Amino acid sequence: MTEINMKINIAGVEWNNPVVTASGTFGFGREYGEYIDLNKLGAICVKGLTLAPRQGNQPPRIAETPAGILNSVGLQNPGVKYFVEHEIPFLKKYTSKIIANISGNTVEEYCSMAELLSDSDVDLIEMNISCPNIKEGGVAFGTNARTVNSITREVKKHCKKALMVKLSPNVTDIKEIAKAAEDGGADALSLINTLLGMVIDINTRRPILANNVGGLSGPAIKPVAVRMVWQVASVVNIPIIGMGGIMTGEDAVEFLLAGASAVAVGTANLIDPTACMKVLEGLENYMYRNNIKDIKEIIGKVEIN
Amino acid sequence: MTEINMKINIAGVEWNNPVVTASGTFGFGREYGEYIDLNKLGAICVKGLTLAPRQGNQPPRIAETPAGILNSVGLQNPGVKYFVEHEIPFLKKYTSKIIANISGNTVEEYCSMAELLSDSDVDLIEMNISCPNIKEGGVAFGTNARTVNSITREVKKHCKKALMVKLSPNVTDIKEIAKAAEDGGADALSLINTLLGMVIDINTRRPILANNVGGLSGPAIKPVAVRMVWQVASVVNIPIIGMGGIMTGEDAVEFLLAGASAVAVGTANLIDPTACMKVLEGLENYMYRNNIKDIKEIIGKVEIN
Amino acid sequence: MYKQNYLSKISYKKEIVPGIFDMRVVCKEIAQQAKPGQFLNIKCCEGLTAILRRPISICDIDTKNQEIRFIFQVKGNGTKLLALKKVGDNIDILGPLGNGYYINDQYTNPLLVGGGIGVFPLLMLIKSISSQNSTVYLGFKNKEMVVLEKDFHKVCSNLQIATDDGSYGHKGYVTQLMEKKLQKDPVDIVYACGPEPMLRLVNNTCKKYNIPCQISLEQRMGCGIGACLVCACKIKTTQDWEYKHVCKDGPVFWGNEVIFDD
Amino acid sequence: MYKQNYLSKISYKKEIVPGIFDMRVVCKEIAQQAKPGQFLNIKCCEGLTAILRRPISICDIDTKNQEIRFIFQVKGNGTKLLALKKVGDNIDILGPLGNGYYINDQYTNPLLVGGGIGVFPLLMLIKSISSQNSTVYLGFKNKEMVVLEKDFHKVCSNLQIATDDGSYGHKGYVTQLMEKKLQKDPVDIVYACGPEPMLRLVNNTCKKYNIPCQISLEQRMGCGIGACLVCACKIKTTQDWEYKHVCKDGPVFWGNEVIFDD
Ligand SMILES: Cc1cc2nc3c(=O)[nH]c(=O)nc-3n(C[C@H](O)[C@H](O)[C@H](O)COP(=O)(O)OP(=O)(O)OC[C@H]3O[C@@H](n4cnc5c(N)ncnc54)[C@H](O)[C@@H]3O)c2cc1C
Ligand SMILES: Cc1cc2nc3c(=O)[nH]c(=O)nc-3n(C[C@H](O)[C@H](O)[C@H](O)COP(=O)(O)OP(=O)(O)OC[C@H]3O[C@@H](n4cnc5c(N)ncnc54)[C@H](O)[C@@H]3O)c2cc1C
Ligand SMILES: Cc1cc2nc3c(=O)[nH]c(=O)nc-3n(C[C@H](O)[C@H](O)[C@H](O)COP(=O)(O)O)c2cc1C
Ligand SMILES: Cc1cc2nc3c(=O)[nH]c(=O)nc-3n(C[C@H](O)[C@H](O)[C@H](O)COP(=O)(O)O)c2cc1C
Ligand code: FES
Ligand code: FES
Repeated sequence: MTEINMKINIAGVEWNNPVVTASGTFGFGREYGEYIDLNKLGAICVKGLTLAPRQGNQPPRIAETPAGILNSVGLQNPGVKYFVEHEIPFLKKYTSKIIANISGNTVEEYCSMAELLSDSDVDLIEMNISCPNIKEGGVAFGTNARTVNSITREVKKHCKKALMVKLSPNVTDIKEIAKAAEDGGADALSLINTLLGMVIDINTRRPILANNVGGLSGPAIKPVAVRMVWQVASVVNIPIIGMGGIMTGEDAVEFLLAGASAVAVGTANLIDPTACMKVLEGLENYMYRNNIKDIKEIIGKVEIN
Repeated sequence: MTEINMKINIAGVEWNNPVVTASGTFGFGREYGEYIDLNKLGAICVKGLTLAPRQGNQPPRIAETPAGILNSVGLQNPGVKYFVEHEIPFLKKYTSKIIANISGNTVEEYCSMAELLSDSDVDLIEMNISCPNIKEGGVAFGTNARTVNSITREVKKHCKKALMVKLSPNVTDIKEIAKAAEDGGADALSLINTLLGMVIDINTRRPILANNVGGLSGPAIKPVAVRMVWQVASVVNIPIIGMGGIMTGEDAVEFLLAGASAVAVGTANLIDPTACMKVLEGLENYMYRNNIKDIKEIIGKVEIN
Repeated sequence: MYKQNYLSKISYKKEIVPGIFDMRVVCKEIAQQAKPGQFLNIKCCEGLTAILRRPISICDIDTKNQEIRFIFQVKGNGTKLLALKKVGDNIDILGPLGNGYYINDQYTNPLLVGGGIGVFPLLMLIKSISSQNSTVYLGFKNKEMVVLEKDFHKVCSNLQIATDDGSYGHKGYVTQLMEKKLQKDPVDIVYACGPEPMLRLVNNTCKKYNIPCQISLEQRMGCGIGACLVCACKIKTTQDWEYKHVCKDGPVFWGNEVIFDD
Repeated sequence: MYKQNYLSKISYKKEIVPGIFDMRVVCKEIAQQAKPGQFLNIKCCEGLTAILRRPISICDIDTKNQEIRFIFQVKGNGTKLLALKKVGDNIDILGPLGNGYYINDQYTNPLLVGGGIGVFPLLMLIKSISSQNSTVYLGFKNKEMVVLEKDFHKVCSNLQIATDDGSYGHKGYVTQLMEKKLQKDPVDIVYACGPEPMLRLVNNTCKKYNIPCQISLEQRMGCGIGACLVCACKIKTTQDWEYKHVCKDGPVFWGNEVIFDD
């Protein structure tokens, strides 16, 4: 077999391969570390952090939907300081890059978190302005091009690491939002976060989630995610991390062709703890089968009809 | 068994039951008339019409996705005049109500169609401002509250039938759009139309649809549709026809609880030509099981946590 | 009475060449109505995994045992799942659908041309043709992929096989055999089914020799009954062209009606 | 070595009462490690139809045959599909997961209380307890739904059954039997599993009699291993409370740690 090169570069950070975990589906890596070799991931993106610790929403926090799931975890996390002190040392034992995912109620909170993390060992900061599961802030920032632009600009001032902005799919024009983030100084974009959804139990006549609505993820949303990655890739010049329903190497190829430089695996982890490894192997197999020597050869290479 | 009442009233038009076909998935009823008794439907909503006949998009026009499909038919239809002359007489043979679904490139086209249909035997006019599959007009009207309001207002002036506005889910705030339509004079709302999506064939490296992107429908989108129906029901006072992934009577109940007064069956028809009948039977069974005498007892009756 | 889809029990299943399955199901209603060239729209699995039906041609009918035979190649998700079904399992089938081949006893010298998975519907067709003068040319990739030779042989003495690599029968395309025949023998109709490049060649060759031909088209489908309008194909009109639908107006069309896009 | 999910072959399957299936699968790794009170996270079907795994308690282990036994009630999509599996089929199982019951030989008078589908994990538990003084109370809806009576009887002489409608054994809730016992007999720990209303009662009763109890909670799950944080339950802290996770921190908790919301 020929050697293949899986290395990619996201905003100055070199990853061994383009497979990263999607925030919130992989904890801080500890649990999955018992199932897979964390060194084999391109990067690990951890559970969404907030400035202060958060308990998250009331359970039930998950509901099954056709080919997908709804979640309403509501950013349960021990806070960014705890993360820096207790989780980064664990993650640093691995060669995978570390991505911190941050959410705030105010621009100031985002800025403080960016500052705290700037002096830490994380490699990238992912700014989540698209979480549908918290009442304040979050998604409100991410659905308006003007606020996306200004929050990116502000946070950038406080951020010494590469800043990636995570976009919400619950918008009319994803291109406009993506351009606003790029224009605000984002070094990379990640998309998509979850689509807002609801499941009602027809026997109890209540929504299954205690929070009534939640974020839809999994295979069901893949065509929407691929479309958005493609649209965004056509208007920005910064790298994109694509996600939404990736279960196999073939799914990952679809996102890379659409214009993503890396791919995040989310819901699939919940179903198969070795999902990230399967995606990576599937990706490699596709490359061998098609005699592709460098992963960069397929990024953005969809041919439009 | 107790008698149950399935009758509903949509903008002054009484239907025998709340099950209607979703536009574009049922042709003009002729084909499915060989599989089911068209008299048993609450209403038949026909293939989207335009002022002039349209050939539609190049094939392939369909792609399978996880628990859904993408379509890019692009409104192939014989034009509204042909419909009035050749299809209404056929449909009039049945007791089901007739809904004409109209799309235009300009406000004037919508108005002309509304006028033509005002003098016909259709019972309701569904104004489609959410078709993602045509380049001009269509969805462009439906993604901005101001234009939704003004086009509804204009068309209403030319429309002697009850006017229903079909909303696009590809928007940031469906409530705002819904209110704009209501404020413009809409007599009813229908939602959701399809989500814009893309599928890439990783072997040819081309999108499967000749049109590159298409509309996502089927079970995959159900949680998004239920959420939007619920959101819209909470802000408008006009009846809602809910749709998006309805395959069974249970699915239909979910939409009714969320606030829909009627439910449209779309993609399910393509999979099972008797789908509408199964949804109706499932709905009736749910009512018997739960001792519900009148379908109106469950409309909007979701209890929020 | 209303038409319906049928839960039909699999009575036979065999992988005849790698990745190609010969399957038979019992279904009285379909067996009674089916005509050559028509197809079935098959639900390959329950549940959501492959949600659409898959169009598969009727290959043969055993009216006595009320059996329908179809042969399919495993390509993607749906056919993969269909191949996992076992004898005794039920499959949900909608059919027979579409318009089959136009058969007329006045055609005394019909020529049938099939390529790859396009050879399957020709078996029922040749069996339905009364002429003893029929000729059948079947094209395959290589020797390993040759299927149904015996079945055709039983009902047709003028059978020739071509393989792309010459590992069996004539080396080259089946359309070369066809052109040779049209040059010297009388043929009054050509019936064809196969991949689009082959159909184009068949069409052009028939045009050249001024022989009517009927070709069976493929397109991605939804409903299979003419309602969803996804399976468009370009068909000539007196003025120009229009999109007709493979499932309802076809899958078999007269060659001279069809416009192949470049 | 890394942990993994296992494709395990079904060796036994029986519908023991309507809608409740007794299933056994062969899986060396799980059989070797499993402890009473732990659970499995089971993929009920391949493909997309029921996409999440379903948490099901380990009911018993046959270490000699490397068999794991679990019993499940058909509720929705997933369990419906699981019930369709046949002996010889493989199922994808992740486990053993979670923390089981705290077993200690110093407990000489343990009381086990199970209700409905909560009785299943108690079988492995009672088998793992060395004390001969154990008591088991099992509650069911009615006589028809009584399961595992013989299995428990074999390993425990102090077994009582209660049914809500009195059609078998004690009429009423299993917690009534429990309260009666706590009033008169020495009990040094209560182990409970069952529906939330029952667990609340168990918890309150144990509090009243000042007896430690361990209860097994239920919550909708994703990963089953503590990473996705969906399966939250309220657990007391020195100051207040925090959300812990049923899959990783439980499913078994000390009763006095748990806060039941109204
Ligand atoms: C009228 C007609 C008759 C056919 N007869 C046969 C036959 O007898 N034997 C046989 O092996 N094949 C036949 N085919 C082709 C067969 O339908 C496809 O190979 C099959 O649908 C692919 O499904 P899949 O699950 O393997 O692929 P997937 O990639 O999982 O399919 C995804 C979707 O695309 C559609 N699709 C993919 N390829 C094709 C194609 N070539 N044509 C139409 N739809 C496609 C599928 O139906 C499905 O909706 C016929 C096609 C048509 C239109
Ligand atoms: C630790 C634990 C142990 C369990 N042990 C058993 C057992 O031994 N036997 C048994 O019959 N049942 C047991 N259950 C309950 C069992 O998990 C649910 O009945 C089952 O998940 C329902 O799935 P479904 O496909 O029937 O329902 P669906 O409605 O199709 O399920 C949809 C989703 O909701 C989840 N869900 C629905 N009800 C429950 C529930 N009560 N608890 C947790 N998740 C739920 C499903 O897991 C799935 O993710 C246990 C639950 C937990 C948490
Ligand atoms: C249980 C769960 C928790 C999530 N938590 C977060 C989070 O904390 N921060 C974030 O940016 N995205 C979060 N997400 C969104 C995912 O990172 C991802 O964007 C989304 O799930 C789509 O990818 P998928 O379909 O592969 O899951 C969460 C998703 C799930 C399913
Ligand atoms: C093949 C196809 C064609 C459609 N054509 C139209 C159309 O002409 N006009 C329209 O308003 N909606 C059209 N739709 C959208 C449906 O009416 C419906 O809004 C959507 O499919 C969601 O419902 P479903 O998930 O039940 O299919 C079409 C959908 C499909 C699948
Ligand atoms: S497949 Fe629906 S019209 Fe042909
Ligand atoms: S199910 Fe994922 S943390 Fe418990």
